[in-house]
Amino acid sequence: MRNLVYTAIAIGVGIVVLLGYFLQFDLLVNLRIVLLEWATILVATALLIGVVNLFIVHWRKSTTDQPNRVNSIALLAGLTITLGVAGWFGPTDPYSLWIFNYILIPIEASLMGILSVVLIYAGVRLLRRKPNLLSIVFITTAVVILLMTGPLFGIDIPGLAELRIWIGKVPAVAGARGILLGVSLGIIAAGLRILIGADRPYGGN
Amino acid sequence: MDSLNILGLIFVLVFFGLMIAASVVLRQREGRKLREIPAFGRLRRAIGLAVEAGSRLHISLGRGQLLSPQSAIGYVGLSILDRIARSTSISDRPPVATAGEGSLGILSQDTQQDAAKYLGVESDPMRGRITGLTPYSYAAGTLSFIQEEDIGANLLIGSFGNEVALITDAAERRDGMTLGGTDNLTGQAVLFATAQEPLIGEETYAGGAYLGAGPMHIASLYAQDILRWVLIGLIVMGAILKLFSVL
Amino acid sequence: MNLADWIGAFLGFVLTLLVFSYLIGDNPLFRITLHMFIGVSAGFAAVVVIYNIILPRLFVPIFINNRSEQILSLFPLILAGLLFSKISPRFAFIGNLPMSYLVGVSAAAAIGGAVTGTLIPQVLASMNLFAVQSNQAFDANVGLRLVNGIIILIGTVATLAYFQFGIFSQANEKTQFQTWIDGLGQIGQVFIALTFGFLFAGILSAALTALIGRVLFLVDFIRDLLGLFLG
Amino acid sequence: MEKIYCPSCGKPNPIDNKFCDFCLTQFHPQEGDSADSEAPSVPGIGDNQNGLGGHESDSNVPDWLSELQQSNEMEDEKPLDSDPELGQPANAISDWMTGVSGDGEATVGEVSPAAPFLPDQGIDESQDIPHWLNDALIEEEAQDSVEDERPGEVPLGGEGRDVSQGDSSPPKISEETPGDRENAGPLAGLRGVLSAEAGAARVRKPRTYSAKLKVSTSQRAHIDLLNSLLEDEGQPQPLPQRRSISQQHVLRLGIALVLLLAILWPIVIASQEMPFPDYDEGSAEVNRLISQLPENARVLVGFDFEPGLAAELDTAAAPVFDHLLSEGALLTLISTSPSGPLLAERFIRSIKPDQELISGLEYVNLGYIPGGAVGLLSFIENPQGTIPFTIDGLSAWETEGRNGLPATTGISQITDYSMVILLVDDPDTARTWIEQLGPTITNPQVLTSFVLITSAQLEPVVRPYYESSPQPVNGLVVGLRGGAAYARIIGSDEFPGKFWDAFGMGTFVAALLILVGGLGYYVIPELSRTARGQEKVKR
Repeated sequence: MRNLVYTAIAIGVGIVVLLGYFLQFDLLVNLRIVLLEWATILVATALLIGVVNLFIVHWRKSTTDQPNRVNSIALLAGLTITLGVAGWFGPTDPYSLWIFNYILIPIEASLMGILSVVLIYAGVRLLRRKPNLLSIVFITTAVVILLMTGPLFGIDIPGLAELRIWIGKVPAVAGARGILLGVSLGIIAAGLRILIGADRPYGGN
Repeated sequence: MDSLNILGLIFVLVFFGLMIAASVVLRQREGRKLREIPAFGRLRRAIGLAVEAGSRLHISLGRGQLLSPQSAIGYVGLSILDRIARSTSISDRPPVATAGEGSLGILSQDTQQDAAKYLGVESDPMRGRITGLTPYSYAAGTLSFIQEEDIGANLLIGSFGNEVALITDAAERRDGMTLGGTDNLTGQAVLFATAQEPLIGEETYAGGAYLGAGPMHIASLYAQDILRWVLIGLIVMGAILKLFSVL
Repeated sequence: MNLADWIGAFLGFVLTLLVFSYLIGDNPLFRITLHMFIGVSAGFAAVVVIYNIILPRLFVPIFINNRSEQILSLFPLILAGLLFSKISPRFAFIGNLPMSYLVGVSAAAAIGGAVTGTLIPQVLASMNLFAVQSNQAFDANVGLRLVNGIIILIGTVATLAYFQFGIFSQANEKTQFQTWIDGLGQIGQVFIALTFGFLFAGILSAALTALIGRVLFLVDFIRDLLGLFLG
Repeated sequence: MEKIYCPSCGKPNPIDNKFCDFCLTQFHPQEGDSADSEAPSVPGIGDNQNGLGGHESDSNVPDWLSELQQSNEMEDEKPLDSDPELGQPANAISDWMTGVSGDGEATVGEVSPAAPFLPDQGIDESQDIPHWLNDALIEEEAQDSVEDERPGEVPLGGEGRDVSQGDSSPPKISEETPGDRENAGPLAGLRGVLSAEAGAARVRKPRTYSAKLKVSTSQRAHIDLLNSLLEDEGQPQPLPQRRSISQQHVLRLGIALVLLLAILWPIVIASQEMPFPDYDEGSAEVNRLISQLPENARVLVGFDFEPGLAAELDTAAAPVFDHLLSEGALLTLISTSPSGPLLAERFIRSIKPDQELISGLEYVNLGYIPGGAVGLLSFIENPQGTIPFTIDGLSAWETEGRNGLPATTGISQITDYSMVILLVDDPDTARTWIEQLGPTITNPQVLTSFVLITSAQLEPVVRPYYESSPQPVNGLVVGLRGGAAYARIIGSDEFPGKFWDAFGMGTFVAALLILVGGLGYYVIPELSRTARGQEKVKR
């Protein structure tokens, strides 16, 4: 019974918001705006719950005697210090920015840096893992674009720069557009499955 | 713009109608065969292997914002999680899910709970984890999660950007199988090169149908197939009309 | 640089090296750094959300004089309150109500966003490639634009066709139509590979830029340090 | 009506269904009784065939064996059977245990004289055997063909002949008996008398004799191999431990070293040898638009990228903002990602280290718009209503009776801004901004221009918008390249030359690594493989 109520709520609210997207009746549009506003607040609340969840999980880990507890302690330290400093002084205060500049940025940027090695490694192994036409096209395009993105010591290989621009303007656009259209078909299907009540991830099963 | 909105609404309604019709037809007779997507075949085997080897299955739901189109892929991930949780919970190592967004994390826990209820077993809230709340911290969290837990296969079905490469790399270092699909273009490009079993674009949304998450998933595939050709027709017709400056 | 900057720069220096150590191999220090990073970023996300949404949108309206707004602002407050029950597994079911609400809205938002944000604009864009007359003024080379337009059109259609799931067959024999679709799909795959290749190169150069940024930081720090000690 | 229950989803289906109506699982003729039919039958090698081939979806043996095959990186893409059910893994272990017993009996089966299915065994086996096992077999065959000459030994795949010999052994025995003479009891001295104990002894003998004879080396090899595999599968054990130094590890390390050295070189020697890119249309357009801005123009700047990409976007945007601020623009900062506001604050404070911009006066940070596309749309439709306060909690806008902050004076709707600049790294975010803002920007009455500063990866996503007409995007600075082009146009020193040098070197080496490394990594093992193949043929 309770599940029926949840499903009904999901479907009802969903249909109102969906119609609000397409039909420009004031009542419907305003209703949509209000419902979305509340949803926005709920999403923000969910983020806070996520933080609490993160805290609880790692608090448990750090209090139980297990090898990875030091990681959890590091996480808790980072979390509480940031919450304390940024929460107390405000997120754009110099103290908060100090943490942001000297802890968050270096780590995240370095991770992004590592990504370059990971990607080259993947590129090197692609042909071995999947020796087919697609891999060859993929690798060739990637290499050409990469070469033409940098200055290439001022060497000008005739036609290559134009080729780069053309690929970006024509075939790449075509592929991207096809993928995007396909994806949006998938999105509509997934959304409708929820509005029909076929998928009920909110504990409605 | 209004007329376009009406067109959009009609498109959605037709989609809806086709899904319902297809699901009704499917109940009466065997539907059209679906093309083979090797990645899903391998996934089914990987699930079997993971259960036998007593290692965990990890489903990564990504970090798609719930109030944007990125949420849809999250829901696909959730229905796959549900499907797998129901079929592998009997083994001693039920699947674990990680999410990079608060509400997705909550939903993954709910899904696991439902599955546990369905199987009449005790559900463990630790099986739906939030490993980070920004894209890179999520990747970082999932990376170390894969390293710490004993993961047999990783299903990355959700919204990921280029940071997903860190996750696939970590999985590879642990000799775990990775199947990945996302809605994000850059994420797809990265997965194409780094994942063992990449899924391209719309294929990811078909996961539910290919893993038997219910008739409506298959029905929606048929609807997609029909409307795909409607779209193609529209584009070509429109192009011709534009060319002769009728539109 | 003042002392705080020096300490910060040193911290950044160490953290960068710790993350780079992952290139040599996975190690405990790297993991500790990662976890600290997760904590810090979660902390910032939480604070920004509190400052930007929770306070101004959830609590401030309650203290507004306007009675109707006060009443209206109670709904999200109640929903958010219910949602917090998700923290405890035992009372989690209470939170199903706001979650079902959220899922309903988000599904609709996804559909609406996909149709108005992608489907319609992308279809129109594909059509507009052939609106030659309308903007001849923009470029003289109409022929080239048409050729490019046709390539984009074929690529888009082929890519879409590649995703076709159902198989058209009679008694396990592929129909003519299916053979066509397969052929089109092959072309589509090539376009997809091209697109991914282009994107991949872009991502790689972005990642390289990040790497260069870090290396520059390391080198500059060492230079500053040497300058400090050697004058 | 009779129903058949789906092994995958457990739902009832009409008996004549080929597929499950609910989960599309394919039904098999022996679905119902597969369990009973499997257990009692003596599978022998007959089942191992399935095990090796992996075509029979009812048996779980194929899955794990062919999985083993797949875990091998050099496997070729084999078509998959479209229907191993998800439900199976749940009872996989039990099924698979019958596999074990099957193999156990298989060895017995070979030994026992009566094994009717054996004769055609050899052929089938070699058909379904995966490569990794096949190689072993080729060697075995070579070995056995030599062993053939030796009496008493049995060639591989000739189990049929084994058996026939096994069957013919009792007659042999009977041939010997006439040679015996009774030497005890009342019939002493007579030939051809059937003697109970001697006969019994002789009857017993052939069994042990045949048992010794039957198992050929190749069979033994198979048995051992299968048993060892089954034992491995048997114990639920952690996934295979990583080798401390693997080939992959070395490759990774090598790439990292080469890349780091390539980047370090130009940074350390700091020789500005890479030329800045000449004319870039998108950047030139941005430059033109900024130059045409009125005095104290209000500019909305969206910071929608992850801190990880700060290096790229900060560097690309630096010359643009250098130009923008020299025109005396007043900035409103906004973001749709939680880290955006801090990135914005950080950037604004670092852009002019000597004289920091004053918050509220020269710029205002509105913080973060939640709710992704939805939130952004509502901000574009109604900025004041969506974000009433700055991130510092001040009321951001000018309303009747209260004047707002100087940076936002005169702004009541999005079109009051002279320009909107978006720094973005994510294709979806970029598209969301463009799609939501597009209709406003393309409106002929609106004078607001929309400019993108994007990460390099977004080019194919955003360029079509810039190329199309009417233009929803009026200017485009793409990645480091675009930034460098802009710096060249305005002759700004905001763009570090050594950064550009390192970038040039980095991209070149990366491309080279992928090309050369990829080819090498593909070709070398191929060559060694063919070499191995030739050796085998020789032997």
